[in-house]
Amino acid sequence: MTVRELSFAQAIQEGLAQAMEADERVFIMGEDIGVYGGAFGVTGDLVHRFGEDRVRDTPIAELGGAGVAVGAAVAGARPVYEFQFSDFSLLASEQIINQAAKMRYMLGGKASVPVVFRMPCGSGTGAAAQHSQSLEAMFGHVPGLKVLEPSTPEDAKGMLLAAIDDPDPVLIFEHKLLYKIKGHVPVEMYRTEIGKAVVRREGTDVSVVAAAIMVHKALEAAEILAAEGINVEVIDLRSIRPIDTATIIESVKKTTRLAVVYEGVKTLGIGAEISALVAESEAFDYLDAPIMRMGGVESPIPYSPILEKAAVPQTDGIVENLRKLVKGGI
Amino acid sequence: MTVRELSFAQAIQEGLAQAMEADERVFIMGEDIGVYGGAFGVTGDLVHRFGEDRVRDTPIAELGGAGVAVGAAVAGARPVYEFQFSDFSLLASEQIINQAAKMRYMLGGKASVPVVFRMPCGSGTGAAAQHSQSLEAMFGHVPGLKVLEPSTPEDAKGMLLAAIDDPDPVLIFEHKLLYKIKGHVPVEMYRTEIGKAVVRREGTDVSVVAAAIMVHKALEAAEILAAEGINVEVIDLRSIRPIDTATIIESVKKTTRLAVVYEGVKTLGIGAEISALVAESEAFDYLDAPIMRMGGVESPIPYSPILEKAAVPQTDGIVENLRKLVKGGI
Amino acid sequence: MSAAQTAKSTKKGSNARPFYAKHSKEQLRLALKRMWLIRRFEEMAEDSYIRGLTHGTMHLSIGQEASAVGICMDLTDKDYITSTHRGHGHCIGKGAEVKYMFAEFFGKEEGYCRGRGGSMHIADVATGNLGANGIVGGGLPLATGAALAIKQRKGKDVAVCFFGDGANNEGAFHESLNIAAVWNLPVVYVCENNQYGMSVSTERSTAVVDIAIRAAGYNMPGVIVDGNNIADVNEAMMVAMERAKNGDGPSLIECKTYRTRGHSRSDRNKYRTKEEIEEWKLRDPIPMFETELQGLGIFNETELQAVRDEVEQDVADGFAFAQAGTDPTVDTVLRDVYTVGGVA
Amino acid sequence: MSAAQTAKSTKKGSNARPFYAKHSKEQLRLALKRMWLIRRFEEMAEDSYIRGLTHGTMHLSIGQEASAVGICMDLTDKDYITSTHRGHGHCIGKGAEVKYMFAEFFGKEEGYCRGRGGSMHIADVATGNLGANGIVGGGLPLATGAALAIKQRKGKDVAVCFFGDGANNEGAFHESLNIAAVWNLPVVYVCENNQYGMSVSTERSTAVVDIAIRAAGYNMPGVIVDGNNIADVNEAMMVAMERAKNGDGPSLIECKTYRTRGHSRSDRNKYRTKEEIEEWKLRDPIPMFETELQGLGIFNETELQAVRDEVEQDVADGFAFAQAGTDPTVDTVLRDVYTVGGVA
Ligand SMILES: Cc1ncc(C[n+]2csc(CCOP(=O)(O)OP(=O)(O)O)c2C)c(N)n1
Ligand SMILES: Cc1ncc(C[n+]2csc(CCOP(=O)(O)OP(=O)(O)O)c2C)c(N)n1
Ligand SMILES: [Mg+2]
Ligand SMILES: [Mg+2]
Repeated sequence: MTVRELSFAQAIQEGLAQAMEADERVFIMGEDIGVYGGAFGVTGDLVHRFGEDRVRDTPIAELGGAGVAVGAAVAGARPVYEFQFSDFSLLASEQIINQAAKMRYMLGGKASVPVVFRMPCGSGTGAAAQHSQSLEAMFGHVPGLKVLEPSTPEDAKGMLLAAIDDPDPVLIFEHKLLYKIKGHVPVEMYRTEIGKAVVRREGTDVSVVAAAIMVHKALEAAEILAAEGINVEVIDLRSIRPIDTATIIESVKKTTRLAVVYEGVKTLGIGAEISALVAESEAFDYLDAPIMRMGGVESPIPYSPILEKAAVPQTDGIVENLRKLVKGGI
Repeated sequence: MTVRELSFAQAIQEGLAQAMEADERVFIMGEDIGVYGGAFGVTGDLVHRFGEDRVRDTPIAELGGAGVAVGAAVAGARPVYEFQFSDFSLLASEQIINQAAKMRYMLGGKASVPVVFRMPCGSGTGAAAQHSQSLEAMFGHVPGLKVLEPSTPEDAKGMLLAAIDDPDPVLIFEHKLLYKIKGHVPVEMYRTEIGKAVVRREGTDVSVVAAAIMVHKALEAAEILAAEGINVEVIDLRSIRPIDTATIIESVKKTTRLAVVYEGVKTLGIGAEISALVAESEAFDYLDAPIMRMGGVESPIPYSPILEKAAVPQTDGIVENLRKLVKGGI
Repeated sequence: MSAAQTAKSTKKGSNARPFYAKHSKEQLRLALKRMWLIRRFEEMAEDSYIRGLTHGTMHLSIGQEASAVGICMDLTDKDYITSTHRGHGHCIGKGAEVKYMFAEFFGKEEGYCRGRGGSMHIADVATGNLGANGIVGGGLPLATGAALAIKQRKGKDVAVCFFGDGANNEGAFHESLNIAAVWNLPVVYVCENNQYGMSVSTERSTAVVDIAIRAAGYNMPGVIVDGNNIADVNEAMMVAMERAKNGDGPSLIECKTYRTRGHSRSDRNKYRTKEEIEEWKLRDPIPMFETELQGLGIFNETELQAVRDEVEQDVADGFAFAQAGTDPTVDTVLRDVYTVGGVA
Repeated sequence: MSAAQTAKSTKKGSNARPFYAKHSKEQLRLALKRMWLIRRFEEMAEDSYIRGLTHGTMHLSIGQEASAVGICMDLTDKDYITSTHRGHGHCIGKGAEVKYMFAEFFGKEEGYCRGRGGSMHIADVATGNLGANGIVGGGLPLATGAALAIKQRKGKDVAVCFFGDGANNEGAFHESLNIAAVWNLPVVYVCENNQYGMSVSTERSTAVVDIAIRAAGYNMPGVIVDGNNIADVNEAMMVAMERAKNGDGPSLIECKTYRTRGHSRSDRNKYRTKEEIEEWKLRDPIPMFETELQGLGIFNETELQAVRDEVEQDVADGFAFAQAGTDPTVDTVLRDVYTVGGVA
């Protein structure tokens, strides 16, 4: 596959364009995705390439907009709906959770709902409490949905294309701070298999499961700790539902220690699930230390940049905690 | 305190009546809570005692209804909003999660939001996927909210009165199958402290943390296992946010085994959090067995009574699993 | 709006009103049959519920048969409908077979939803029925989306959204109608205004006296018809369908009707009077239609009785078929959560 | 609707239009001062953003000062308002001090929200401002609820809800206005129609040409005013307040206005023309008001200049005060999540 560098946002845009070129059933809708190019520039000039019928600016109406996408999917279209911020999906959770997630099951398998929801998420932009949430755990709790969280431009495109192909409703959480990062992205239309985690760095002393932007912070921490002779294995979770239990368990059996790093609120966040599925598995007997969770603090995201940074895991804190975990400080 | 038997529903109704008598700022609103008496008969004839201004039938509009309750609370009233089924709270999650939960924090402590949401939940009534969910984990993930789940008529009244007194937003999940159970309920206006779990049955072999209706099933299971000489300690969680970590850890240190039983979907449900907070605590070193979770299966709630029963933990399954856990079958 | 009046405004032959001019005797017979099928299906359902043969709850549409059939009778299987919690009538109106509906009620594998959905999710996707809905107003965005799918593929079909007077106060109503209007979608919104949302009258729940008034807020036509008169309902629908298929956009039809049964099994009718119920029973849409058909000399009593007998037979057979159905096995509880990547 | 026209319809003395008849010179001066305060605050905010002194985003209300002040000038601290993401003007209009607003922007403890809220949540609860809102339409149910609280305690106050043209397509708009109407609540809904919701014109987002048309769907009065003319805005508000305080229920006021700045910092104005922006700048509400005040001989140029100088001073002082503010310490991140049972 040819390789070149694209930003995370450009990778998504390329995926959207290729999907629309390949399949006329595919169209995208959302707020200000047309001439404005999307609040984060993801859709860019797609409206000029594909026209207003396939790049639809919606009124500001998330319940209706998302619900219309669900209805269009059931009726044979392949809509990709962009929430301008995933926080606004709370206005549409009825259509996502009560309708899209359950429709196939309620109808005894007589229908499918091939809709994709793009969910820009996360803090770090100074947008405060209502524009900075990480709600992946909330939707990850819902059977019938598939919930993904890419950390690289390559996965951002590959997961999007896999999601568009997928006959079931898929939510893709895109951390806003990742939109500008660059990485190599194959030109072809390729798919990143849904439900598979990946080991981003091999290690022997501790397994760190991280998602989205925390993968990068975990890798930074691993680099720093390597200098101290601590070998950290970093697993990029990639999929919240389904979760790749096998990859995690295998790693923990090898390293005998587990830490989970995630930006969402710690309590009832994805770290809780990963901890629990290891604690109930055969890997439990391999554990040499308590399972550590590093998640967002138990508060809304504050506006003050000082507090905003303090509200989610940062590299130095991760380093410190992992050191303790490995050195037996815990 | 004088004691007599009331049903779970009657206990809530008594609490509502006493709160309205004691404080004229208190009023209740919801769909069909007036002359109809509530879909589950909880509000009964309160409209005749307190009038239509304090027992308000709302239009069918959950986002508006719940949001109006939040606004009234900020402005000095003490509203109690009844969702006819907690599944419909997904239409109002924007107002509950983006507004009510975050308002005090976003305003730097300059306001409080003393609103109470009553959330009838759970399966077992044949109402199928959109009327049977257990969403406590979803809301329990949100800082700023307090999330309770009573299992007895006494707690149903005590928690409601504590919630009405509380200056912060409180959600009370009421399992529909509990409305008819009877138990002694003090006549007085008493409060059940928010955030405290309680040991319902002492045991030495395994700690079982359960919530709402699962407390009853766990107690049944404990009774059966007692006959086999297995002593099960049953903890009634009562509060999802905050969680009473101390009581759970203390129990696990004593019994060295932990199982969590809950009706909500297993993945990212309350069992995940309880497992994780024990696995990260000092109790980890006391564990003699993997931490077991018994939760709802990974599907919407089916209509067929046969499947509906199979979708959530039942007593015999709990007995079997606990036996394995204690006898080392796991 | 009484049967008498309507009959008056109707003449046989060339200058008969559109409903009679545009439909063959066969089509009229099928319409009447479906109205009877709904009536008898609901009565049997109620009966089997009382006898404890089904669990859960159910919402009966007895008294509302004219709107279900009058709206659906000219739709093809490629036209979509979204239905409501009170959806048995819409399902039959769109062409479903009662035997699979009974089977669904009894939670059998033979049911339309293989026993997973039950009364509140009953659907026959093959005939374009995207399903009843347990969420009031839940079908409004879905039907609007189905209409968008039709438009995206440049189809000539139409999507129809049934909803109640209570649902008209949900935000989903507002957002859906606005989107349909600005995008000019081929959708017809059919409000079955039976005067109550559970126990709350439209007077207590809704700021306007007629739901149709709200159509102006979406710049779309809003018409009010006698929902118990199938000819009135169908003629309004012809206009709305024409408009939708010509690419002229959405319409709102308000069918004034009444449910003569309680909202659901738990209803003790505390919010309305016996007199009100009895008065509406005098305007029962089925006798009204039969009287008109006879008055116009389209069917005689013998022919009408034949229809009723056929319906009795279908319903009895369907009920028997369902009772003999297969119960799902617990090992299939995870089936169909996903199309791919789950248990098939 | 030009300033000239309005001036014409205005005479000094006894038969002056209500806006001038009912307000003292002091009140008019304060109104003008607040309009200038908003303008200069926004300009300083924009400047400090460009200079990297604040992070996050901000939504400026330059060009919309007349509606903020015209609506709020007769409200007391016991009357509530809910604001929007574009809320600086409402905050000042309701009586907030710019120094605490700047402090909030800079994320200081001295800020109205102690640095936790920032621009999108700026609020001064003490003056009845329940806060800006990051959720479009989020304030609609909240203001309606505040009005319900007033009614429950049999108060005579009023709740005012500011929202944009874009917000009018949210379900929250529909549900809130319907509830307010059926419950006859003392609330005034003020739509600041600045023609665009971010990049989407009302023509592309909204099925009706005027938001006020939708008032009929809630059986409440809906009036359209020149949102850049403070007298027009305020007189419509007088009527709506009167109605609310007399227990006659809610009203909708649509202020036609325009934001001359981009939606937020990321806006490249691709969706509108320079000409359109320039045209609207000719209808700048502040010069329009000053011209009228002079034309009516209420203030002379010297007096007007004094107001502007005062504003310069307040803004400069406020800015300095804010820069000298205290940064929050990380150990306080959990403070005020809860009133009770958390970190105080
Ligand atoms: C979102 C939501 N709110 C409330 C309910 C409970 N509920 C079911 S039917 C109903 C009344 C609906 O009234 P209407 O729309 O007029 O339909 P009708 O029952 O009269 O046919 C209510 C309140 C629900 N199922 N979904
Ligand atoms: C529920 C929700 N949807 C989308 C957004 C993103 N957003 C912020 S402001 C805005 C435009 C709002 O338009 P309008 O209501 O007309 O207010 P204006 O910006 O014109 O003052 C949008 C789309 C949001 N903050 N909340
Ligand atoms: Mg109704
Ligand atoms: Mg606008």
